[in-house]
Formats: sequence, C-alpha cells, structure tokens
Amino acid sequence: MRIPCPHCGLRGHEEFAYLGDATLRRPDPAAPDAERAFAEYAYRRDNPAGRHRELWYHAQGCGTWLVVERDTLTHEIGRVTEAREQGGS
Amino acid sequence: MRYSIFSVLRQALAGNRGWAPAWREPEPKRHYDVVIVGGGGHGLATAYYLARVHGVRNVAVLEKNYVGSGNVGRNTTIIRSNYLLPGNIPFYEWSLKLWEGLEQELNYNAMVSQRGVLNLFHTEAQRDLFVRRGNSMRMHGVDAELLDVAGVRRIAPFLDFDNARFPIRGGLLQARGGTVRHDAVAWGYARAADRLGVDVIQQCEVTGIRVEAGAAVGLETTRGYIGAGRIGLACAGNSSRVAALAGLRLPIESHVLQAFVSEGLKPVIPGVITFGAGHFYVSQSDKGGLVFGGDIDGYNSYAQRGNLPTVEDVCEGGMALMPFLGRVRLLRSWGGIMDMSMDGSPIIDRTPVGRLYLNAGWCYGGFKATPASGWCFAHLLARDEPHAVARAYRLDRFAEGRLVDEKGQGPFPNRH
Amino acid sequence: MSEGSNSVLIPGRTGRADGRAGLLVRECQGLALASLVARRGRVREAAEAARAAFGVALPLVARAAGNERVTFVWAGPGQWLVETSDARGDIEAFLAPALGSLAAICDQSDSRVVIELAGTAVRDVLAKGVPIDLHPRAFGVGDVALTAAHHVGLHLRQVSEEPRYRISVVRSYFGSFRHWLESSAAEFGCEVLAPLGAG
Amino acid sequence: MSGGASTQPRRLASGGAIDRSQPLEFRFDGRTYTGYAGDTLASALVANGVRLLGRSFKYHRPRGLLCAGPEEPNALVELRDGARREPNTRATVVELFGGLEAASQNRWPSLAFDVLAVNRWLGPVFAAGFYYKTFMWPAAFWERLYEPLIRRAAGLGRIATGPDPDGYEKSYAFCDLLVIGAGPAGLAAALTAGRAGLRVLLIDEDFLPGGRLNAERQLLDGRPAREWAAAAVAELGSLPSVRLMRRTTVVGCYDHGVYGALERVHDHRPAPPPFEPRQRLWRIACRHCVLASGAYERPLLFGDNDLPGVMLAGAVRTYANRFAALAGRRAVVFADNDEGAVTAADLVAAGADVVALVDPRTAPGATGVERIAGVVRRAIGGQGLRGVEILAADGSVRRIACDLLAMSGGWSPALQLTAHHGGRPRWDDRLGTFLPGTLPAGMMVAGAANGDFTTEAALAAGVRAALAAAAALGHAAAPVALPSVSPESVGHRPLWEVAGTRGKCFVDFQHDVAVTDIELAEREGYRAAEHMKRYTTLGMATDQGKTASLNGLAVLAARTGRSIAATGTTTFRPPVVPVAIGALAGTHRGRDFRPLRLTAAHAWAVEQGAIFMETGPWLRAQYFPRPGEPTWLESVTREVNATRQAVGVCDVSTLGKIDLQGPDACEFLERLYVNGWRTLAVGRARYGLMLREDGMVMDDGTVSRLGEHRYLITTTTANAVAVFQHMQWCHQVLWPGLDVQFVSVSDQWAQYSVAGPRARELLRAVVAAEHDLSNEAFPYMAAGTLRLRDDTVARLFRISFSGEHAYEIAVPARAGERVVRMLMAAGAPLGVTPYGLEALGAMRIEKGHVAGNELSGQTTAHDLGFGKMLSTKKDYIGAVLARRAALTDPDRPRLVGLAPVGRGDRFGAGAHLVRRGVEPVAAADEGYVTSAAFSPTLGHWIGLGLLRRGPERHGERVVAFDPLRGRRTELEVRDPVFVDPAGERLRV
Ligand SMILES: Cc1cc2nc3c(=O)[nH]c(=O)nc-3n(C[C@H](O)[C@H](O)[C@H](O)COP(=O)(O)OP(=O)(O)OC[C@H]3O[C@@H](n4cnc5c(N)ncnc54)[C@H](O)[C@@H]3O)c2cc1C
Ligand SMILES: NC(=O)c1ccc[n+]([C@@H]2O[C@H](COP(=O)([O-])OP(=O)(O)OC[C@H]3O[C@@H](n4cnc5c(N)ncnc54)[C@H](O)[C@@H]3O)[C@@H](O)[C@H]2O)c1
Ligand SMILES: Cc1cc2nc3c(=O)[nH]c(=O)nc-3n(C[C@H](O)[C@H](O)[C@H](O)COP(=O)(O)O)c2cc1C
Ligand SMILES: [Zn+2]
Repeated sequence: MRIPCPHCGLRGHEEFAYLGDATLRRPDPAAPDAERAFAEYAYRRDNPAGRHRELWYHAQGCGTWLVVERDTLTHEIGRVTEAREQGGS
Repeated sequence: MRYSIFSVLRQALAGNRGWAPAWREPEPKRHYDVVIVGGGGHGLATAYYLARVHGVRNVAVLEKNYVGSGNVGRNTTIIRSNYLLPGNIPFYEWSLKLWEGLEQELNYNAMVSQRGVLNLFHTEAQRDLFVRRGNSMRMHGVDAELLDVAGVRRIAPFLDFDNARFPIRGGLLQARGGTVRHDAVAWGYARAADRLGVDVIQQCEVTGIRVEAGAAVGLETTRGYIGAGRIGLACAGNSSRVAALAGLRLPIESHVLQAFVSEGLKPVIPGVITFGAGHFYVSQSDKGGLVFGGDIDGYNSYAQRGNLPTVEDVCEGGMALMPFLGRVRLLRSWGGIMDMSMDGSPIIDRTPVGRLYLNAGWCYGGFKATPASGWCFAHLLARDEPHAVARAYRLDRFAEGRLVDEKGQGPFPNRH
Repeated sequence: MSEGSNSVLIPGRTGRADGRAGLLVRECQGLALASLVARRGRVREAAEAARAAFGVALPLVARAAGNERVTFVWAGPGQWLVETSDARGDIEAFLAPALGSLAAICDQSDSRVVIELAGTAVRDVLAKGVPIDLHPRAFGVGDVALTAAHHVGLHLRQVSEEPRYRISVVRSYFGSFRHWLESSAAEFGCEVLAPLGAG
Repeated sequence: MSGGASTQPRRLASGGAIDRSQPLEFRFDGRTYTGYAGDTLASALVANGVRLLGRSFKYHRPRGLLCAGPEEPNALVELRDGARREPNTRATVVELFGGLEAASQNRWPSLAFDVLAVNRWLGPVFAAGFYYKTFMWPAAFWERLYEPLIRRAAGLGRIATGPDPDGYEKSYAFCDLLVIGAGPAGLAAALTAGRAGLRVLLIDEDFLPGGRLNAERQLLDGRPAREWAAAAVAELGSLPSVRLMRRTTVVGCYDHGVYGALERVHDHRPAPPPFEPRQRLWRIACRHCVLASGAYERPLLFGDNDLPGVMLAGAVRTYANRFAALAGRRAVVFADNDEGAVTAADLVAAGADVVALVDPRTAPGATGVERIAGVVRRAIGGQGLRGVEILAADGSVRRIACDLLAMSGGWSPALQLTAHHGGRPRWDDRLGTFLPGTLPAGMMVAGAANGDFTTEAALAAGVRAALAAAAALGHAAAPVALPSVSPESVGHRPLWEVAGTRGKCFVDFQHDVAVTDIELAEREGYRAAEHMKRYTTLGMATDQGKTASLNGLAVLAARTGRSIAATGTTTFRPPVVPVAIGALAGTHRGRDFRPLRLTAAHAWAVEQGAIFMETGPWLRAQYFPRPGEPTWLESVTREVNATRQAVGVCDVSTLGKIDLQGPDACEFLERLYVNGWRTLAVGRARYGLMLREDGMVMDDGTVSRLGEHRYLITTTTANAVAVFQHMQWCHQVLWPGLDVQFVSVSDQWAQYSVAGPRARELLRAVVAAEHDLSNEAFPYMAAGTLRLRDDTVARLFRISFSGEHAYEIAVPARAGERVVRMLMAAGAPLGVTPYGLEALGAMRIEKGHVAGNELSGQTTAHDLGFGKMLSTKKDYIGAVLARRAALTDPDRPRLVGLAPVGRGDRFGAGAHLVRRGVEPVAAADEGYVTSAAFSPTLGHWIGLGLLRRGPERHGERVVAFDPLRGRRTELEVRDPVFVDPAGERLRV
C-alpha cells in the first residue's frame, strides 16, 4: 500500500506504524461509569468491512499521526489528515 | 461408504465409479434445533460433536461460500499445545488429544503428523520465557523439552549457526506438535457430520439475525429465512460483521495474515521450526512444498490478500535462518482474514443476546484448536454452560481485566 | 572509528576497482546540528524570526533552505534540523537568541553522521534501499525526504544538480548503513573521499 | 568451429534468432551437447533431438516439452549443482550458457528407466484424493511407515546442499507508466507513451523482447516481424524517459500501483561476476500500468496426450521460427482453431513432413497438407510419440505414424496480474475463454492478454492504452503509426475434450491430473471449482495450471451441467512465476539480516575483550573475561565485587533518551506517568513509571528536570522506540492542545554508569575542578550539566541501578570513546573495572530492581510493588483500567525476592513456584521466577519472582520447580531487596 502523507507524499505503508480505529475518543476519567467506558474504549471495535478511519504513524518519516480513510475491503484510500487536527480526546 | 484400503482397492478395480458424495447437498429446512454459522473447521467440528457427543442431530451448518473456503483451507497447518498461560494450555492440550485420534474417529485421513514443533530462541530473555512456558506445559502434563544449541543442531543441522545476526541459543521442542492436512480437516468433519444427519449447506450467506424479545430466533440468509433454537457463530475473520447483525460490537479487529508455499521438493525439513528473532516459521508438507509464514500485515483488512513488504519480511527471516533456501522458489502466496482479538486469545461464550453463542477471536492460532473448539462450543450450545477447558475464553474478561494475553502486548491486536 | 579522530569513513576505494568509481562518498565534518521544534502555533513566527536573524526562513514543506551560515532542513511539520559550521561549540546558544522563545532547541551535533554522495551511479545505488523517487522530475535541489533504507532511518536532501545528496544517519546505525552503502555501490565502485569541512 | 548438424541433428540450416557464431557446450544428465547463444536449454535440447526430459509427479510418466515459455509443466530440471543447485527449473526459460549443467529429477535410477513408473499401472488406486481414504489403520503406522513413504515419493527436485553462494539484492523503481510485456501490444504502448515523454518502464521476462513477433513468420510492413520489434526496441532505447528491462518478470500486483518484479541479472551466466547479484527484486511504484502479457495456449484433451513429442503448436512454431530447431520430422497438427494451418505451413517451411492437419471443424482450407475433419483420439508410444490414432468426422479411425504432434486448443489470456486484487475474470463466449474482469486501479490490459488475438489488434490496443494513460496523467500524446500486418486468421471453436478417448487424458500434466480425476471429484461432491482444484491438486503445481486450469474447468462444467462461466475460475495469486526466496530476501541475510546498533565506545569494549550479546538492535557487552577465568561466572563475580568494593564503569548508552520541552512539559509528564512531577525541582531526577491504557506496566525510567521547561526522559533500551511513539500518540492524538516539544536524543549522548563506593573519587578526577560533587552540592538524585577536565560538556545524574553510590555521566557521542578511556585511566589507581550487562543484571537483582523480565506486559504496578506510586490525585494513561478489581486482586502473583534454602543450590528464571510438599502440577502453580543470578555479594544464587500473594509470604519456603532443566530447588521467600535495603549506599 502507498499512503499519501500530507507532508512527505506517497510512501509505502511499511514506513508507518498502525494503530487502528481513529474514531475512538478517550472517555472522561471522572465520569461515574468511567471503568466501563474505558473498557469499551480499550477493547471494543466497530471493525467495519468498508470505510474505516484509522490511525497511522509515519514512523520512518515525518513522525506525524495521520487519520487515514481506507476501505478495508478494497484498501482504497480516501482522505488523509493529521490526527492533531481532530482536536484531541 | 466407509473409507479403507479395501474400499480404495475395490473401487480402483471398478473404475472408481462407485464412490458417493462425501456429503449431501440438502436444501435448507425451515427450522433447526441448532444452526451454526460458518462452515470452517470450527463450525463443522461443532456440528459434528453436537451430533456425536450430545445427540443433537437437527443441526445445520451455513456456509456462505464452499466448505473450507475460509481460514481452515488457508492456514499453515500447525498444531501444538505449547502455550504459556493456564487459561490456554488445558484447552490446546485437549485439542491435541482429539487430533491424536481424529482419523479413526472421522474415518478420514487428515494426515495428523506429529513431527515436532521447535521454537528457537536467540537471547537469554527469550530463553527465560520459553523455560517458563515449557515448565508450565510440563506441569499441565504436556510434553516439552529444552534444547541447547547442540540439541537444535541434531534436529536441524541446516540452520545458520555460524554467521547469524541473531545466533541460535537453543530451542523449546514439543515433540507431539506437528501438522495436519488443512483441507482434509474441513472435509473430514463435513463428511462425518453429514453422516450423523447434519445439514451442511453451502453457498448460503447469513445476512441477518432475527432477534425477538432479546433472543435470537433465526437467520436471514441468501437462501431464505432459517429458524433456529440456538445459533452458534463460528465465522472466523468475519465475526465482527456477523455479530453486528445482532447489534454486537466485539473486542476484535480483522487482519490479514499471509502464507506461502514453495515448489515441491524432496524432504528436508523435519517438523515445524519457528525463528525467534524474525518473523518466520516453516514446515514441509507431505507433497513436498515448504509451507511458511510470518507476521500479519498489520492493518484492518477483509481483502484476503497481503502486500509485498510482508512477503519480503518473511523471506528475509527465512534466508537468515536457512541460507540454503536462496534458490528455493516461492510458488504461491495468499492471505486469510483473521479475528485478531484484543488479548490474542479466543472467545467461546454466550453473548448478551439470548440463544446466540459466539466462537471467535482465534487470531492466527485457531487451526490447532479446531477439535477442541468444536468440542467446547458444542458443549456450550447443548448445555448452555462453558466447558471446563474453555473457561477462560469469556467475553466479559476484557472489561473485567481477566485477560489471557500470552505475549503481554495489551489491547493492540496487530502486536499479538 | 579510531580514537582521536571522529572520522567514520576511511578514505579509499571499495568494490569494483576498474574505471571511475560510480559512487563518491565523503563525510561532512565540523558541523553543528540541532533540532528545532516550533512551539504550539508559532511555526510562522519562528519562520520569520529565522529570516530576520539568519536571512533564511524556515521551510514549511519538505525542503531545505540555507545560506553560508546556516541551513534549515525540514524535519517534519514544525520541525527542522539546523546545520551550521558557525556555532562556536554551542549551537543551542547560537539559535536561542532568535528562536528560543518560539521553538524548542536541542543540540544534536553528535546524534547523526552527515555524509555527501555523488557520482554517476548515485541514483542507482540509492535506489537499492531508499524508497524515494529521486528522478529529477520528482526530486530536485533543495528537496528533503525523511525515510529509511535497509531499516535504517535517514534524512536525505539533494544539494546540487549533478546530483549530489546529503544524508544524515543516526550515529549508532551508521556502521550498518555504511556497510549497506558500500555493498550497494560495489558493482559501480565506491570511493570514499577525504572528509569535507574537517579541521 | 560451428556445432554443426551432426551434433545438433534437429537444427535448421538457417534462420532463427540465434547466434550461430557462438556455439555453447552444455550437459544434460551427464551428456554433453552443443547449442547456440540465443537458445534456451529447451530449444538446445530440441535442436539436439532430446525428447525425454522428465518424469511426472505421481505416475512418473515420461515427459518432454509441452511449451516454449514460462508456462511449461513438464520439462523441469535441476540446474547447476551443489550449493547452486536449482530444483524444478523450467528448461524453457533457462537461457543457454557455456558450461551449463542440468539433470532430470524425480526419477530413479535413471530418466529412461524409472522404478516408480510402476505407479502408472496403479493409476486407479492413486486416483484423486485416495490418501484421504486410507493409511488410517493401524493408527501408529501413519507416522512410522505410510507418511515417510509418501514423503519420500513426493516432492520434485532436491534442494541445494549449502548456503546459497550467490548474492541477491532489491531495488526500487518509479514510473508514470509500467508496461508489462514487450510483444506487439507492449511495444506499441511503450512507443506511444515514450514519445510523449512519459516515464515508461517496459518490462519483459524474455531475454529477447518482441513476444510472439519473435516466434511467428508474420510480416510487419513487409519485413519479418522480429525486425520490426528490434527496430521498436532500438527506438525505445533512444528515448530518454523510457527504460526497458529484459529478463525481468512482473510477479505480483499489490495495492496502489505497487508491482513486484524479478530480474534475472546473471542467471544466463555460470555464476554472477564479482560485486553483482544473481537476481534482483524490483519494487515498482507506478501511476498507471498497461498489462500486455500475451496469452497461453491450451493443450487438447485426448488419450495419452502427455507423451514426449506431443507439443503445443505455438511452441512448435517458436522452436522452428525463433530457435531454428525442429521438434519433429514427421508431424501431425491437431487444432480446433486457425493456428493449425499456420503451424502446418511453418513446419513445412522448416522442412518437416506434415502428414495431417486434424481439425474438428468442418471447413478445410488449402494448405498443401492433408486435412482431416476429426480429432486425434489417442497418442501412441512408449517413452515418446510414435503415432496418433485419429477419429475422423465420418467415423473412420486411422493410425498415422509421426514423431511430433502439434496441438492447439486455443489461447487463454495471461491475466493473472489483473486478478491479484481479487477481480474475477469474466467469461467471453465469443472467444471461448476468460478475459480480465474488474481491474486493479490504474491498470489497463492490451493485446492477447485482453483477447486481442491478432497482431494488428494487439498493436492498436497498445496504442489506445498508452493514450488513455497519458490523458489520465495530463500528458499530450499522439498515436504512433502502426505497421501493416500480413493477413491473420484467428477462427476458433473450442473443442475442450475429445470424446471416446482411450488412455489417460491429462489436464494438469505436472500433477498428473486426468479427466477421470475431475470426474471422481465431481462424483464425490467436490464440485466447486476450488474444491475440485484442492481435491485433485489441478493447477497447484509449479506452473500453477497456466495450461491446465481452463481445460479443467471446462471438464468440470461438462460434468456438473453448469456453464464454464458459472463454474468460474479459481483464485489467482502471486507470484506469476515462482520466485527464488533469496531474491525476496535480497541482502537481508546472514549478519546483514537486520542492521546493528553500536554504542560510541564499542571499539573500546572490543579492545577490552568484551563478549557481546544482542539486545534488540544493539550489541552490548555482556561481560569482560580476563585470563584465568574459566567461565562467565568468575568474570561477572569479579566485576560485581570490584564495583561494590571500588568502582565500575558500564556503558548504558543504549537507554532511550528524550528531550522534552515546552510550557506544558510538566503537565504532559503528569499525564504520561503514574506518579507526580509538579514537585520535581530543576537539577533533580526522579524515577517514573508508565502504564498502558489497559493498566499494565509499559515502561520505567528516570526523568530529570534540566530547566524550567526542559526535562530529560530515559526509557529502557527495549522500549525506547515504543515509548517515543506512545508519547507522539499522546501528544498528537490525545492532547494536541499541550504546548510541548520533544525529540529523541538517544544517539546524541553516550552514557556511562559509574558505580561503587569510589565513584565520586573517580568522577572528581575527570570532572573540571570547579564543580562541587559533595553530597550536599550534588546529592542522590541530583542532575546537572558540567564540564570535564578536557572541556567536554557532560551531564551528570546521580542515579543508581546497581544500588551503589553511583552516577550516570552523559557526554556527546563523539566524545564517548574518549571519555570512557579517560574514566578507565583516571580510575586505574582506584581499581576501576568495566562491567557488562551480566554484572549489571546481578546487581539490579541484588537490589530488587525490576527490568525486562518483570516488565513483561502482563504485570501491573501492584504486582511489582509500585502500588503506592499510583497517584490518586490526577488522571494519567492507564489510571482507570488499572483500578479494575482483577488487576488489584491481592491474590495475583506479586514481586518477591527468592533465595535458595540450601545456599549452594542453583535455580533459574522460568522455574515455577509451588508450595512445599505438594505435587507440582498446574493446579499448584503459584507463580514463577522472573529473574535469577548468582549474587557475588551474598555468595549464593538469588532471584526475583512473581508469587501469589507474595508480599504476605516473606519467610515462607516454596519450591522452584524447573522440570525443563531437571531442577527442583527449595527457596525462601523474602523481600526483593537483598542488598542495602535502607538505601544507605546510595546516599553517602
Ligand atoms: C495464513 C494463515 C495461517 C494460519 N496458520 C495457522 C496455524 O499454523 N496453526 C493454527 O492453529 N492456526 C493457524 N491459522 C488460524 C486458523 O486458520 C484459524 O484460526 C481457524 O481456521 C479459524 O477457524 P475456522 O476454521 O472455523 O475458520 P474458517 O475456515 O475461516 O471458517 C469460517 C467460515 O465462516 C464463513 N462465514 C463468514 N461469514 C459468514 C456468513 N455471513 N454466513 C455464512 N458463512 C459465513 C466463512 O466463509 C468461513 O468459511 C492461520 C490462519 C491464516 C489465515
Ligand atoms: N492467433 C491467435 O489466436 C493468437 C492468440 C494469442 C496471441 N497471438 C499473437 O500473439 C501476439 C499478441 O501480442 P501481445 O503483445 O499481446 O503478446 P505477446 O505474447 O506477443 O507478448 C507478451 C510478452 O509479455 C511478456 N510477459 C508476459 N508476462 C509477463 C510478466 N508477468 N512480466 C514480464 N513480461 C511478461 C512475454 O515474455 C512476452 O514477450 C500477437 O502477435 C498475436 O498475433 C495470436
Ligand atoms: C498447507 C497448504 C499447502 C498448500 N500447497 C499448495 C501447493 O502445493 N500448490 C498450490 O498451488 N497451492 C497450495 N496452497 C495454496 C492454495 O492453493 C490456496 O492458495 C490457499 O488455500 C488459499 O486459497 P485461495 O488462494 O483460493 O484464496 C497450499 C495451501 C496450504 C494451506
Ligand atoms: Zn510523513
């Protein structure tokens, strides 16, 4: 696969480290059901067959965490943005 | 017809015209006591043991493609019970015991071949881990042996002992480990289950799970609606998709694992060998091909195919370990989609939906589990209680923190 | 890596011995390096401050920009590797007056080995490990890439048209990198020249 | 000088693309032959009249050449010898070189007389899948008898005997347009794109580009087609943006325009020249691709169609026209398409006696040879073809003597690469074959690969595809003028099977899969195309069914009553042709498997005689043996004692080091670590512990505050990269609002631990005089910057892993070696000793410090005795999930110290802990020994372990059960800190 890093251009996916679902948000640790929410966050996944927003880290490149839209059935890649633009947990 | 040397000879004389289909091609009935989704090794074994052990014979196995089209037909065929954690060892050992009598049980030669599984180590830290594991196995009554370099050399003199980046320091050997002919497992279980009355229904994809009052009552399929007393999901790789039909979200990601086979060669490699410093393991099939593999590609995928860097990584490991492989040619590569669970261990459990049961999360290690998985899942489906050797494989273990994490990698499926 | 000299490349010829060597390598010595990471939201200010103080703005894309005093090599968004032979032993102090409030500055002078590569076969040699399209239509003078060859991370840029490339490699991996480079160049002949900027 | 007709009886007097001025001697099965440059091994054997080349897999039937290209199923040889032996090499793709050695395989004792040929008489027993039905009784016989026998019989060639002596390498290539195949379609595409200035990579697996143009007697613009091809190649060579690679096969199509290709750089030489690889793997990234890979001809299915002398018609033409080698003198042609006539004409032109052209279609044409409407029902012969039995349309049966049967069942596009992304080929009823279906993004198909079976159509399709690619890339391009092509006729009505055959009718030649096997599979319910493939193994041999698959599907379709379209193909997978594993590994082998990291003082350690060990990518000194120390134990004991009694120096440069700055740096630390940082003063260091979000321990290390907003973090060697990535994730993904900046400085600093009661004295001797190192000025856990006597800038941290009064001194990496020598020189009067990882490990165990074996990813802070560090006043990664009941359960195995009751006893890491007097079985398992070492300080073995409720059990005796090493040792459970529990030595 070739991932279009917004900073480095098209690069082989072997330059990146993968971390899965980018739609997860770290729950509020102070919420009363924090333990349950954190367990969901840490362990459960939508794991869709189709469009997937996912985190890739350009480890051998610019060091940016990217949010890549990729189809898990075809591997086709759509939009790629920086994770920091999501504004955090 | 019973299979034996006599039937083979008799048929040979008769031009092989008398053989009957290995299993029927029945039309689905409107309702079954138990419907298993997924005609892979686990689904078929479950149906077989339901019929054979629990006398539940009004059973259907629904397979969206052809029987054995999933991971049971595309894995590297390794069986072993050399696990570390007490949640795992009894289960995999029970599986190995079932493998040991499988052919006679099924009357199908699945070529269970216990030529040994040798895990090499290259550092002292790795050795400590293997010793911990081997001792754990021995305490469970499982065979395990620690080999020093000379011991490894005796088994596999062709490894690179002298010029390696990560020198071999020894190995953990499970002599009872080995390989089994993958396709024959699916076919053998299908035939045996069929003979006990199980309907094996191919080209039948489950597209919906009908839930009424909190309990599953039947399945929408590409061949119509099928009612069910109980439903067991055994659709490795696709578990998340199928469970989602009942509104469940699983602790699973789907990842692709590639496997490789070389051209046919005269025998060289005695059993299974795994390289502890690279991503590579290998055995040689009875047909002569070197069957090998390595790491998963590492990203969510349902595409059943991998990418080139992983191919290279695996072959680099192979060459580093066995420098005579240079001129052996890779014949074919393929991929399978696996349920990578969040702790690298499987799930055999009830679900929050009534009468819906789950068998999932086998990662890259579920082939060896096939008999025990079928055995335990059948037990769960028939008795509605977990089998003793599969006690650890509960769905709530993640939230509770009772993880079965052999590698200590945490909730990062692509690191298990 | 002999005591007394910090030379990591020993001048001489390796690989194919006849004809002109296809790859010419030299170490760039006497450079001070620093990483510069802009504070949150201060990238443009930092770029301007650099222009005001050094006459070169920080490049905001994968490029290098420099003059005789100092070169700023893009090293990721909001990050640069600063190269200078003008730092008088303390590159942090050299940069701090202009940039200290706008960016984190950290001496990296010893963390990398910097080499220059040229020669008729330089692109063919690099192609054996560097997964970057170095064709003149795709990569030109001033372009920068962060990538890896043979599992060793590298920071690469083209410094002149011929082409000549400058590469910095993490010091602890340099031995392996050099070995890869020399064996990749062996079919063309590899000539290590006297270091640049030694003294 | 010339080889001459006498040695090459079947070589034509003239013609062909061979160089008669360069005769080459080679050996096959021990006999010497001569061929020419430009030959393949196969064509040279044809020219020498050698027909018997191999034995089949199962029945050991004699086999000769079927094809002239990579699709060859029969003519597999062992090429070269010893460590260079290449089993299963297709003679058809081996470019001939002088001195070539080849041998037939899978036969014993000889090719002509092969004992296992008896298998053919057992054919009915060895039918598809027979092994699934037998060998089950008695059970124990499988592994002892049946399986070894099967394994001996199976397999084809023999693997090489030693490490591959040749080199391999890999390379990257980039282009706008990748053209795969340099036949008419590919050449036209490359010319069009190349003239338009696109960056074109044209790849062909042959050593002679041109594809079928080299093999046919066609005329292009009135010239032999081969000349047109040569001119096109010459022009491409002159275009600056075009690169033509010969002897290179594109083997796989991967995501996003990545293609893998194998270049056989020097396979056409006895061995590669110095400094050059045997083969090179190309990793190509292209924006567009034109696949112009041509087509494979199909055999016809009739009795004993595998006899040597039965060949594909296209191959017969290739041998005659390209290689000037005549595959037989007396030929019958059997085809269901118009190529039959072309073949007959070519054979006549080559001087063969063509006795009949058999074609089931009823439209005879005038070709000057006898045309029979009908079929060949059976081939006749023993080790080679002697004649054929023909069933004419009128029902008459004739036997005709011949030594060559040229057959053609039509063509199947070489479409594998179109299907590597899962796209299914689609059936084309008009052409009677499968054509490419859904294509991978960026790929177009042209020429015979797309069903354009005439040269004219292939040329035009190549141009069209290139224009489309240029347009998509926004390049202006003009169509190239195409040559006129002599008349072509491609009528075809597929025959699929000859009815009423006698003898075995082979579909997959290499795997000996016959029509009867497919019938059996169907009968037994293996009716899906994939089931049939797996049950019969059709298409699973080294040729991957290139000539067999479609025929097999047609037979299956006929038996099931489904159409071929509904039957569908099996899945195509990379590689297109088998690829040497060495090429896929490239230079990553032996010691170059992975790069090596060396610390700045590596050369010094080598001088000191260090024994090194691999730790991740690093090589680190394990211990420094001295003369008279018989084992490592003596060396390590000396190193520990010297350190504990005087002073030792250890290279700890491999620790991960991260420079953290920014106004929010402290807040960032608060969120990363379990413990608090707000009270850490400038100039002080503190121990820190990090969890993963799931509550398990991730890493530990120290953090030193260097300035108001500047910290230095150290990580363990093993986790350096992971922790940095984790920090990036925390910063960029979780908390981008924090104003922090961090970079790795692991390589900037060489770092040495200076430990022992005389550590301060030693430092005094190297540190510039103005610095005050007294306990008051520089106490335990102090951190600061200073200068050494030689003016080197250094950072000094008063931290200790060994439990001694200790420092870590960091200096810029280039000064590392110098400084370590300085330390050793200055320390000589104090008795300084270098110590390695082994001594470090022993001392940390003596001190009860956890390390890699305890940080297994399976342990919690509570397990390791760090429960009290967990802050309750703040949120941090892992805080919530670490609180789960199962993770804080006191019943969990937790850290203890362990010492043998019999002080002379030894025990090791990995031993399990059970109560005394109970049976050591799984149910009694209470934990295990994580680390163990001989303690020179205490004079006996000690260890750390995780023991159920451990901290409550100090003083209890347990047994370390280690059946793997055959040990059972009684241990006393105790506090993990063996040495200086009060920490007095640290603070002096
Ligand atoms: C390359 C590779 C190598 C491996 N190597 C090993 C090894 O050496 N040793 C080992 O122990 N394990 C190995 N494994 C893992 C092992 O193959 C799997 O864990 C195991 O086969 C999974 O169980 P199964 O056989 O039931 O799965 P499968 O055979 O995948 O069965 C699941 C079935 O469910 C069907 N299905 C899915 N969705 C639906 C639906 N909606 N409706 C109907 N049917 C559906 C699928 O078509 C499939 O046939 C490997 C896996 C791979 C991919
Ligand atoms: N009369 C017929 O029915 C019939 C049928 C098929 C082909 N043909 C003839 O064949 C020609 C078709 O032209 P074309 O250009 O499509 O095909 P071609 O067969 O002439 O050329 C294909 C080329 O692709 C190369 N190739 C194939 N796979 C490759 C791979 N994976 N990597 C690298 N190289 C690869 C081959 O070595 C070959 O040189 C025409 O001359 C046509 O007349 C005729
Ligand atoms: C153990 C094992 C051995 C195999 N041996 C061969 C082989 O000798 N030849 C072959 O073509 N394929 C072989 N395959 C691969 C299959 O052809 C096929 O690729 C695999 O089962 C995946 O199916 P798919 O490619 O149809 O998706 C083997 C597969 C396995 C699991
Ligand atoms: Zn990037």
